[in-house]
Amino acid sequence: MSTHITFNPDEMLQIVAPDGSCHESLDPDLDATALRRLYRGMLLTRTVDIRGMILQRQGRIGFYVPSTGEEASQVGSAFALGPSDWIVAAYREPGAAYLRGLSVESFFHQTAGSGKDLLKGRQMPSHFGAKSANFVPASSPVGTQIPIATGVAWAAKIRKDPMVTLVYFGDGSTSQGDFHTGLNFAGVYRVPIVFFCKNNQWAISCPFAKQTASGCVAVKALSYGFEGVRVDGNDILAVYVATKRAVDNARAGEGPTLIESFTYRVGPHSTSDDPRRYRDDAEVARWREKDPILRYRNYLERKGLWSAEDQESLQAELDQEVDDAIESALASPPPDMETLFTDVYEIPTWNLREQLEQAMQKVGQ
Amino acid sequence: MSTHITFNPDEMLQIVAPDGSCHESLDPDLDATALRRLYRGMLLTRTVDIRGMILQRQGRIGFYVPSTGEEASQVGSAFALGPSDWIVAAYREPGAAYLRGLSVESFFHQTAGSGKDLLKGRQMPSHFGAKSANFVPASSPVGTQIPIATGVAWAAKIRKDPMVTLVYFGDGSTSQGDFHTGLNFAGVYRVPIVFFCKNNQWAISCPFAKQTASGCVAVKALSYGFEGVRVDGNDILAVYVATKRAVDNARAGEGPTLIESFTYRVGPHSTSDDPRRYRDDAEVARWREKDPILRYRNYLERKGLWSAEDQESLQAELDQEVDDAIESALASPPPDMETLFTDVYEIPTWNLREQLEQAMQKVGQ
Amino acid sequence: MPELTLLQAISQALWEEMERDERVIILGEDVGRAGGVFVLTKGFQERFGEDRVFDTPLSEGGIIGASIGLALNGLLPVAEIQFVDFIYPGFDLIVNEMAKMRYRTGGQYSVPLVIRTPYGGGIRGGHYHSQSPEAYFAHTAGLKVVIPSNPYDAKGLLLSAIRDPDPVIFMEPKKIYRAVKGDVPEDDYAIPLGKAHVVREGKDVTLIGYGAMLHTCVESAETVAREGVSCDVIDLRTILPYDLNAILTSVEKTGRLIIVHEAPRTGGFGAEIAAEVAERAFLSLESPIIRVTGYDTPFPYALEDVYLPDARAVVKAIHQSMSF
Amino acid sequence: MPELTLLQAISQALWEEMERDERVIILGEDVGRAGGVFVLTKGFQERFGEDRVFDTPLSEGGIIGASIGLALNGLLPVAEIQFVDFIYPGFDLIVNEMAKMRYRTGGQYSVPLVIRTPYGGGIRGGHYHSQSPEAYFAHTAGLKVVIPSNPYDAKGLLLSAIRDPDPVIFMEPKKIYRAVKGDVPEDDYAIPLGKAHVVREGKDVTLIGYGAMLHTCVESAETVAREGVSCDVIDLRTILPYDLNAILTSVEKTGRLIIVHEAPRTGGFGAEIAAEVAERAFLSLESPIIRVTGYDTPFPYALEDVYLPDARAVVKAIHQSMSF
Ligand SMILES: Cc1ncc(C[n+]2csc(CCOP(=O)(O)OP(=O)(O)O)c2C)c(N)n1
Ligand SMILES: Cc1ncc(C[n+]2csc(CCOP(=O)(O)OP(=O)(O)O)c2C)c(N)n1
Ligand SMILES: [Mg+2]
Ligand SMILES: [Mg+2]
Repeated sequence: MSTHITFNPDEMLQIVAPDGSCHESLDPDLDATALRRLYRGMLLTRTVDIRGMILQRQGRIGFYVPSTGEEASQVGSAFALGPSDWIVAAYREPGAAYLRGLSVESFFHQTAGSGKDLLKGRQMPSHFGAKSANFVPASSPVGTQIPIATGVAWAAKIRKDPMVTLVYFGDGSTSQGDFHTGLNFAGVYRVPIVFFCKNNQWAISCPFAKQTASGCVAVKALSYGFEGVRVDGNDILAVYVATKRAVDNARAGEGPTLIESFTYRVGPHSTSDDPRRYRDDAEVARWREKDPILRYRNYLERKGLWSAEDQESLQAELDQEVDDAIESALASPPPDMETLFTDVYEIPTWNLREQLEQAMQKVGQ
Repeated sequence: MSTHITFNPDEMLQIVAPDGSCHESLDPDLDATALRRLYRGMLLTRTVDIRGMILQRQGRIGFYVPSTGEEASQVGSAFALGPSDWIVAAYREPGAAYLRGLSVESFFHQTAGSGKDLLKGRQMPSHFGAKSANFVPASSPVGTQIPIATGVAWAAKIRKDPMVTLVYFGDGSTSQGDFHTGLNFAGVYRVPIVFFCKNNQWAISCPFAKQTASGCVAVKALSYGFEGVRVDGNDILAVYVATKRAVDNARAGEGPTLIESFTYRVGPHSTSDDPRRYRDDAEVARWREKDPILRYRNYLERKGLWSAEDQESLQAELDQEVDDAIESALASPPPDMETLFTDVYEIPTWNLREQLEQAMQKVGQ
Repeated sequence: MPELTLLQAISQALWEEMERDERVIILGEDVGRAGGVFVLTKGFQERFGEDRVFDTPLSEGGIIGASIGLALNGLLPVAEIQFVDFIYPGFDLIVNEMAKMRYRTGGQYSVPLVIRTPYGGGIRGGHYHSQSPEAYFAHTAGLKVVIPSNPYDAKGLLLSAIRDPDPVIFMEPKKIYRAVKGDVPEDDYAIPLGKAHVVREGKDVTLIGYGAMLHTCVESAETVAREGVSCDVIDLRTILPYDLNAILTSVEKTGRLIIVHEAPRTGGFGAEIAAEVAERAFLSLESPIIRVTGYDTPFPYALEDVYLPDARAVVKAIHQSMSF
Repeated sequence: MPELTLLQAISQALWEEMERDERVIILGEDVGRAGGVFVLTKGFQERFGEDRVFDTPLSEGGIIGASIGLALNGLLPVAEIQFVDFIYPGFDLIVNEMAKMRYRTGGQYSVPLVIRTPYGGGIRGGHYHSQSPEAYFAHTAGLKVVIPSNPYDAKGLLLSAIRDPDPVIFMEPKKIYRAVKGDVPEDDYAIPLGKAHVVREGKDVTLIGYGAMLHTCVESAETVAREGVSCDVIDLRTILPYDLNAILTSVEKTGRLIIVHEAPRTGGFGAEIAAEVAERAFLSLESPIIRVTGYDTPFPYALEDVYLPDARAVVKAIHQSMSF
């Protein structure tokens, strides 16, 4: 009388083993330029992370969200998209944004809340995005991006625009009602979307096992009538292949896919968090060993596509890029006071015009 | 690489076939008193329904929600509970309420919004309930009762009280975020609850196939790590058996169950609705033939437990009971004006005391 | 010029705008096949097809969330929430996303979305089919809130709302959906958002109302006119941004102000108007501003008539104001 | 008597009440193992166990929904919403269920639930870690809304809130969690809900504040005292039901009123106070009531200091009021 559904959450797609060896039949056979671009994307993300954490500790920026350990999930998935596709993101996917053309300089202007920030200094650090990159800026409330992304994808279907939408969210966010409504609508209207869950196994201090009793995220796709896929989130090729298939399916009119990228949040939740209050260092250490960048470097080296010199010169280049970006952003003055009152509406209403005047007087005093 | 889960939504528990023949090995072997009580519960519900619809058309009550065709789902499930167990309901389970001791008279006082209504005339008709019956009165927003019921059950677990909670909701309500959060919390804390979905295949004008792409409701239990069960909702014994098992499991500490009772809303959504605007009469006719009361009567007759005379005398008794209830309710004066201002808080605040005075003046004028 | 009900005028505005602009789509519970629980979108799905008129699953969060995305990506959704009492599952998406999208993205993205929703009492709908929560939305920067009181305005305001580049909550006084009729031109006209309408001129007292209560104000003005008291009656039409100027102009003339709304008194939008007028027209006021409102209780069922402000209550307030 | 921070006082009240009454339980995101993102419930789970202190899944709707059920069935839950900015997924459950349960069940059921939640600006948290939405709750019949400004009150008010038979939203000004210290008795004392506190007496102007802004009011009063202007400073403490009597008493004395809050001006709770006072103390007012508030924008990040009302702005308002 029961549903008797069996599901093995331990099964997941892996293409590159931790030692860099590759499951040949699954290798997507990307060309060398593409393969190097993936590596650069991950290393840039890590490089920014390291500097971001330091800057915050030095008090030079107010807040930072690291994504160390999750680079493959971000970069591999974003790489599966075409330039007209949209990303609707959370706050922990800077690697996806860089890959789509958000410059590190722009990232740091956002971080600094500078006058050159595309978001006009209105959001906390790590809530980046750029329309030019088809990357909708993140907000803080977790999960809201999910039904919104469903709407974005639905609009494409209605307008017969071949674009695909990819939305990122965390394992914790799957507990929100918005996850449910967003996926349910997507299933009903079969919209061209990829739901990409970065299951990094923690939502601040809440481990995945206490987040839901389902054992995994992918199984939840069944509730909405489409496919759920689980991939090794530390294997960039697996992430890429799974996402590519989902994107192709979406574009072909076959509807949504839920991808669970199984990975680990190696760092703290944010610079405001001290994870030693709630989790074992040993667990973290085990996952540090599964570093997605190292694994992929092994793969490239085995293929003869990467050397110690390549590494050194790329790292130097990225360091320079990041240094320059930081310097520019931290030296920039904050946004003009007027910006406090613009963009509430396209045309400021009378109360905002009045309040701008008051604010000018207040500051002028 | 996919989840590859197979699930056959057509499989569901049935014990009594439409002709009244019984799957012997599954028969719960209830005694004659119990079996008759089930029949009485269904017939009472139907009898009230017929009168309720007429009263509304006559303009003697303002609104009515019929549950014709869904009597087995209501009565069979409620029968599986003990007296200390709680029901948290929607608006379409009067049969469950009667079975737990809500009198038809009390039901009609609520319908009429009379001064004798337990809810003090504060809610629309068909939003009944009584603490004495451990039946939490319904509100209109669909789905809110689900996480609330999870909390009720969770409290029992925390207080080590053996009570079980059963919560009713419709297929449409499964689309709300509250469904998701309520079931997810229940799975995480393994609370003693039965989620009872009356899938009557319509949410006003929305057919189930447009409500969700999952094919059935029971499969959604997988998202929360507990069992989903699908029963023939027009077979009162199947409903009873499935619910009893779920209740027993809950009480034994084995956590929640999601039951999908597959049935059909034979009548309009409410007296405000005209279903011919959106569905086929032929479909309704097909389901009228699957009448749960008739099927069960066939079963009882085959068992030698029911006769034409039994039917006649029971119907007469119920007609009388309903007539008396209606007469009493419609003759009762409305609640006192003071009741407009009480129960907002246990002790009225200054503004409410003031406003009561104003209202007295207004009416006194 | 044909005479239409409020409901028909709204329906006509929607229909015409869908004819004119294919980016306009409609979504909501029961709006398609069934034509809406108030039969306001009857025939729309037949005319505009299933890819412009969508029956949605039963989820206001889903409707509003998806509508934000639809609006971000090139469409002009008009989402229906069946009763405003059921809008709250989408409240987070309204307050934290819809209202802030333009601001928080530095003006890169906007949400040209209209949420239409019946509100208010008078149909014996109890707590959950009678609420008037305009004050929640009016306290939310980034939103516009519109409430028509008659067919002519309803059409013109709805057309403005759909064409507005920012999100609009369009609240429809369902009590008068069919009760109020008026001439509605068949052509395209827009009534600017943010502008009140002085529906009756007088010199003694200013009455402010909107939605169904506007008619209560007019009725009251007519009553006291017989006693020789003349009222300026202002139909606010837009709650956010509201037309403070029109109110101040009137109060500077009359010196007396009464604000009428169905929503509970405490924290209702009447408080904002009263506070602003009391500050800015301090020296013009000849008597205290009076608010005639719903009580601070959930909306009742059996005692609905006691709850709702009526002309008697407004007339009493006028007398009070005049005799201060 | 030990000196505690606001945060410690809240923590202590919770701890003591959990010791005294085993029906009190705590639930919320990160409140257990980690002890809360503000480390307010540190050590609670160790002391009271995993069946009284619960880390929940990431769902405010779930937290609030389940808490209503917990409260219906014999427990006294104290639910934490990590930042009030994230409370809206549970808004429907607050407005339609929690607030109306006693009323709509005819008094058969009640919801003795406290939702604790940090609110307000001053920590450079941008739109989503800075909001002050008290006006939404204050417009919701059936709720009580409490905002302490200092450690002593925080403890006494929280104990009252937990013991109150009705639902209470307890909003904590996180900007001053650690900045404001004060003596807090170790014993059990309750400060009644609905009573304001006159923290400073004066005769020229009445200042009303709550939460972090109370301190801005005091600072302003001290500043103008040097010029010879004396202020009554009222700490509202409870926003709903608020202590109108205390306000009227003060305004009848001073004739001048300034209300200060962080929330946006339009539709903020200051409007309610201003409207009520302008009506009831009409003849006592010597100058217009002034509201010093946040602007009608989403809460900003880089320009937070421009946004937040400060003593300069309040002093300016005092001058304006005095020179009217
Ligand atoms: C609605 C809401 N509630 C609470 C928070 C506070 N918060 C920020 S991030 C976070 C955890 C998110 O976990 P997950 O979704 O797994 O994403 P991750 O941070 O692991 O990438 C929480 C609780 C929030 N931002 N939004
Ligand atoms: C939150 C909310 N949205 C909309 C409605 C209006 N409404 C009342 S019942 C209903 C359909 C409910 O369908 P289902 O859950 O399947 O229950 P059924 O009526 O079939 O028993 C709708 C849309 C509501 N009551 N609550
Ligand atoms: Mg996570
Ligand atoms: Mg249904």
